[in-house]
Amino acid sequence: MTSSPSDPELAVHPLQEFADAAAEAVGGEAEIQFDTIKLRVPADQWVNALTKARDNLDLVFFSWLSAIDWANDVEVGDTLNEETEERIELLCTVCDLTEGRRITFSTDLPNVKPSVASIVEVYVGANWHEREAAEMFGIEFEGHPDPGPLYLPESFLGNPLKKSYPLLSREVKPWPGTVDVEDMPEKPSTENPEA
Amino acid sequence: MIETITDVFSNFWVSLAGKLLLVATMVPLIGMLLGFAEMKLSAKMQSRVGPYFAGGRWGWAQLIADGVKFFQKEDLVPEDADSPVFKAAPILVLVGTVSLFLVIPFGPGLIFQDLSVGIFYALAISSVGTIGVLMAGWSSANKYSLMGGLRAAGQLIAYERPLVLAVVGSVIMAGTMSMSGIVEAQISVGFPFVVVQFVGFGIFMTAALAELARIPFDMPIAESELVMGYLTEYSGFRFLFFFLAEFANMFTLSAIAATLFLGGYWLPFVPESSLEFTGPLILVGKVFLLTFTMIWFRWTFPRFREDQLQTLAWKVLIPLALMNIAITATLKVVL
Amino acid sequence: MSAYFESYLTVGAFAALGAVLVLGMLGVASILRPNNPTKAKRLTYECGVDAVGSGWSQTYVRYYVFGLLFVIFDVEAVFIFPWAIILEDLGVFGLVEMLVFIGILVLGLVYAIRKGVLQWE
Amino acid sequence: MVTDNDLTKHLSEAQVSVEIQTEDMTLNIGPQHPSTHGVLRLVARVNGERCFDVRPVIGYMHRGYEKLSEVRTYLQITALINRIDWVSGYANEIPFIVAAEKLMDVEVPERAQYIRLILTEMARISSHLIFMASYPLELGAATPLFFALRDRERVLDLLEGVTGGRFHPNFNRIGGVKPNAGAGPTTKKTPQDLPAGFLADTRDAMSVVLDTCEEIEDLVAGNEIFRARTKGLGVLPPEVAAAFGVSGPNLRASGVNFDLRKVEDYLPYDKFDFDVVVGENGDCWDRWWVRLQEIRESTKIIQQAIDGIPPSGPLQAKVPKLIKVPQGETYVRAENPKGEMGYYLVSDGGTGPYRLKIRSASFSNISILSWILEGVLVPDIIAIMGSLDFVLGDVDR
Repeated sequence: MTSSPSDPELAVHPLQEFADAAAEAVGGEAEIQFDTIKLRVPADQWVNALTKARDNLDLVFFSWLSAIDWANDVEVGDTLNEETEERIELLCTVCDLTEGRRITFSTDLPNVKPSVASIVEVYVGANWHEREAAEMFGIEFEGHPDPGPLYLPESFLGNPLKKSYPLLSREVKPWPGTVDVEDMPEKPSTENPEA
Repeated sequence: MIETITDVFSNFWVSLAGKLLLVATMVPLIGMLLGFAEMKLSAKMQSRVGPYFAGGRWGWAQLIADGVKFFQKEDLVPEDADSPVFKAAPILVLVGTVSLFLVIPFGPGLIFQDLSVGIFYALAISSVGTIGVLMAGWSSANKYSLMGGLRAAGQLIAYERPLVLAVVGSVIMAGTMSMSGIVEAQISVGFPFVVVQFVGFGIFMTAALAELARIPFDMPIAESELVMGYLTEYSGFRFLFFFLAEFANMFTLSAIAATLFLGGYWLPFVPESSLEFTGPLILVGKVFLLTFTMIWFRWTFPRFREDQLQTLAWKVLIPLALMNIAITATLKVVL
Repeated sequence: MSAYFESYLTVGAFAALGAVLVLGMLGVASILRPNNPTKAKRLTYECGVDAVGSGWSQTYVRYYVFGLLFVIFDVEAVFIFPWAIILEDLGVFGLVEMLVFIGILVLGLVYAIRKGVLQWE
Repeated sequence: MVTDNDLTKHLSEAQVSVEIQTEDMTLNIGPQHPSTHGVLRLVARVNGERCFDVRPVIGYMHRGYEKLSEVRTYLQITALINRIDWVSGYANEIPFIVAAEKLMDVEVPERAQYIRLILTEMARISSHLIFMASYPLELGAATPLFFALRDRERVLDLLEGVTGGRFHPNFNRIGGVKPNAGAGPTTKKTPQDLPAGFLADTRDAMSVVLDTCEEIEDLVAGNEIFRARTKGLGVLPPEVAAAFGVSGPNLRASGVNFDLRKVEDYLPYDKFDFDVVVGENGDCWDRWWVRLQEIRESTKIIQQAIDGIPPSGPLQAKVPKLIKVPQGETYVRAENPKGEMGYYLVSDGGTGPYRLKIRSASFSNISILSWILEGVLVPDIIAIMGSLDFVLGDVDR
């Protein structure tokens, strides 16, 4: 499809053409980063854009759907280098099954109570991916035929993949993996557990 | 001295006690031997070694060790189970197995009891075990067991007809239902019935495999679907009895097939006077040949589906068996 | 004691032996084995989760039509065996009679197949 | 006359097909079940042997790799992602490493690329051999298991000889391959090369694998029962497969000629001559057959790679000592043995990703279960499920 990343001029060219054509057919703005076409569409156009992608662009293969939590205040991991607009970015990649062209659709949702129409009607495979995104990011997918947690137990609280969600084991034992070498049994313990 | 022994054994009760003792040793022994044969043969077929360490050489003591292990296993009955039925199921299975030994002729006169309706009895008794299996499946209060038990019953419906009808050809040729009578008939015509009854023999062996619930007909157990079918809830010695019965049944059904179709204890060109001594060996040799085939099938074939077995039985085996009867009868009358 | 009675006594004794074998071995095992049933051990196995509903569930025996046919064919076997033994004495008459009988059975089987009864629905 | 006839026909038929009303039975297949390949749970509503509603329940093995990746460095993440699809651990590393290399604009030396490619194809062979082993077992045939595993062992031994790991090689580094042991702050890191005799051994192993394929074909494909159990069963039409995101051999079995090795450039597959194996009907038989043929195609690729590998050369591109990936986003996908495996890597310039979305093949492949298992018999549940060839680690991540 493309050549190696060392000659970006050549690599970008056919992709750019396809990205422009897609942006025209679907609406929204296309952007190419490292061989990946990202097509930003407004949240209210989400279902519409994907329907057009399937019907007009022949992108019939549903690859995946997930989200990114853009947050400035981060519980775990590194913070972003620069301030960003806090939001949930919903991503969905669809491809065709002939030349391997793929587009990652992207839409921005508000950070609190994100909600978007479900695309299960368009790509039936989105069912599980949307359930996963729902429980991991707290996104509500309107019109989802079978809502409910996919991985997590029913009683689980919180949305684990949000940046504000602490990694509980890390709270107990901070990273980077300070190795706790326990005292050898012969050596008397320095502190009395009873105390 | 010899006369006294004969006298003592001519007493009905003494001879009965002797027979019971003999069978009581034979059943576990055969179970162990065939179990070991299955282990070693399957290992050979799968380029493995099989049991190796127990007993020092070839792992010959493996099954004894397994038996001792089973002696120490806890005997669990599920809480929801129908306890009396659950406990009685292995008994019924083994009753069917032991009773089958009754009519197998090991040599001229070497038969536990030469019933005049021998083959009829054998066919009837051989389905008793299935009732035990159905009881085991139903009483376990387990969904897998229930399905396994029902499959076993469904299987009985499928194979029982072909099994019975396949035998009729031999009965027509022999003109008797006595098992030793059938062997004698083969001696008198000078060839084993399989020469003309090959269709009946094929049907009988297929149906016998289904009766034994061995691959390709092991749907009642079907580990990959029903976990362990009707055996799922069984543990310890009760579990072992089902296996003992399976191996002993392999022996008895092979022996019946050998008797009906392969000439039983008789082999052409072996002098008839020596059959008293060579007969049992000849029969065991034939049985081993047939059980080897069963083991071979088991490690070669995948499993049928229940509805495929029904189709096979009703649309292929039964019409074939009926045709076989009609042709055999016609030939018998015309010739 | 007549030979007839003796032979069926043997049948009974063999059947009893089967039961005695099981009970005897279980008796021996009961001396050797531990007995410590707990609630968890006695649970019904359902792939590692608590059983949904009761194990005493109803199920639809899909082969019941086969079962009906089975009974019919079973009765037929009872007729065939005595005939098979004395076929030589009966001669052509017996043969034709039985061929007609088998023919009727085959017709019935064909009818059942055509009707679609012999399909595992 | 016609109506009379119709009426009697109708009545008699009604008598035969009278339905006995019974309660449905809810049957749990899994999480502890011999043929759910781990801890998948199917809640099936069955009536007799007919099952008319299946709900897969997953998550018994969810390890939260996407969250964990956010607090790991790139080097540490490869150790995690080895464990996603543990049957082909090596193949999981490639798209992730390539994604990071893409963002860093690193060009991997040719010899390292060839090593990656050979080992990836070996991972494919070992994964497909596992399928060749387990699928007949699910249908009741135990012996093919031993045949297939015996020769998978040879492949794994070779893999172990290079990487030091059988299941979780953790062999790839950004810009090349793993350094030799013993490197530390004072000693210079040198990349680990192929062990002596590896290429010749691999060539032998490939001919053994081809023999095994013959053997398995004789033993399994020639078997009438196996055909009767798989042909026409669990038919998956290509449109449905695409909409569900079913990929890899399962998609190709449905007749779609699509292989990421042909359209993506994550490894130099364009230098090799191999066929994309495509099935006809999309049934269980085709899924089995496509995988068998793919083993053969993989041996073809490996043999060509052995011929074409540069005899020597650098194995590691120049990368900074502390790996920081520049800001950017990319999606790299690869044709893994189970299907499309991809990583959406979002970096903010730190030592670990800001967000890593793992697109695993089995997750999408088994999302089809409730569609494809509707109305089948209980034994066919296992036959169809097994033919999809999933790994629970790949489902739950």
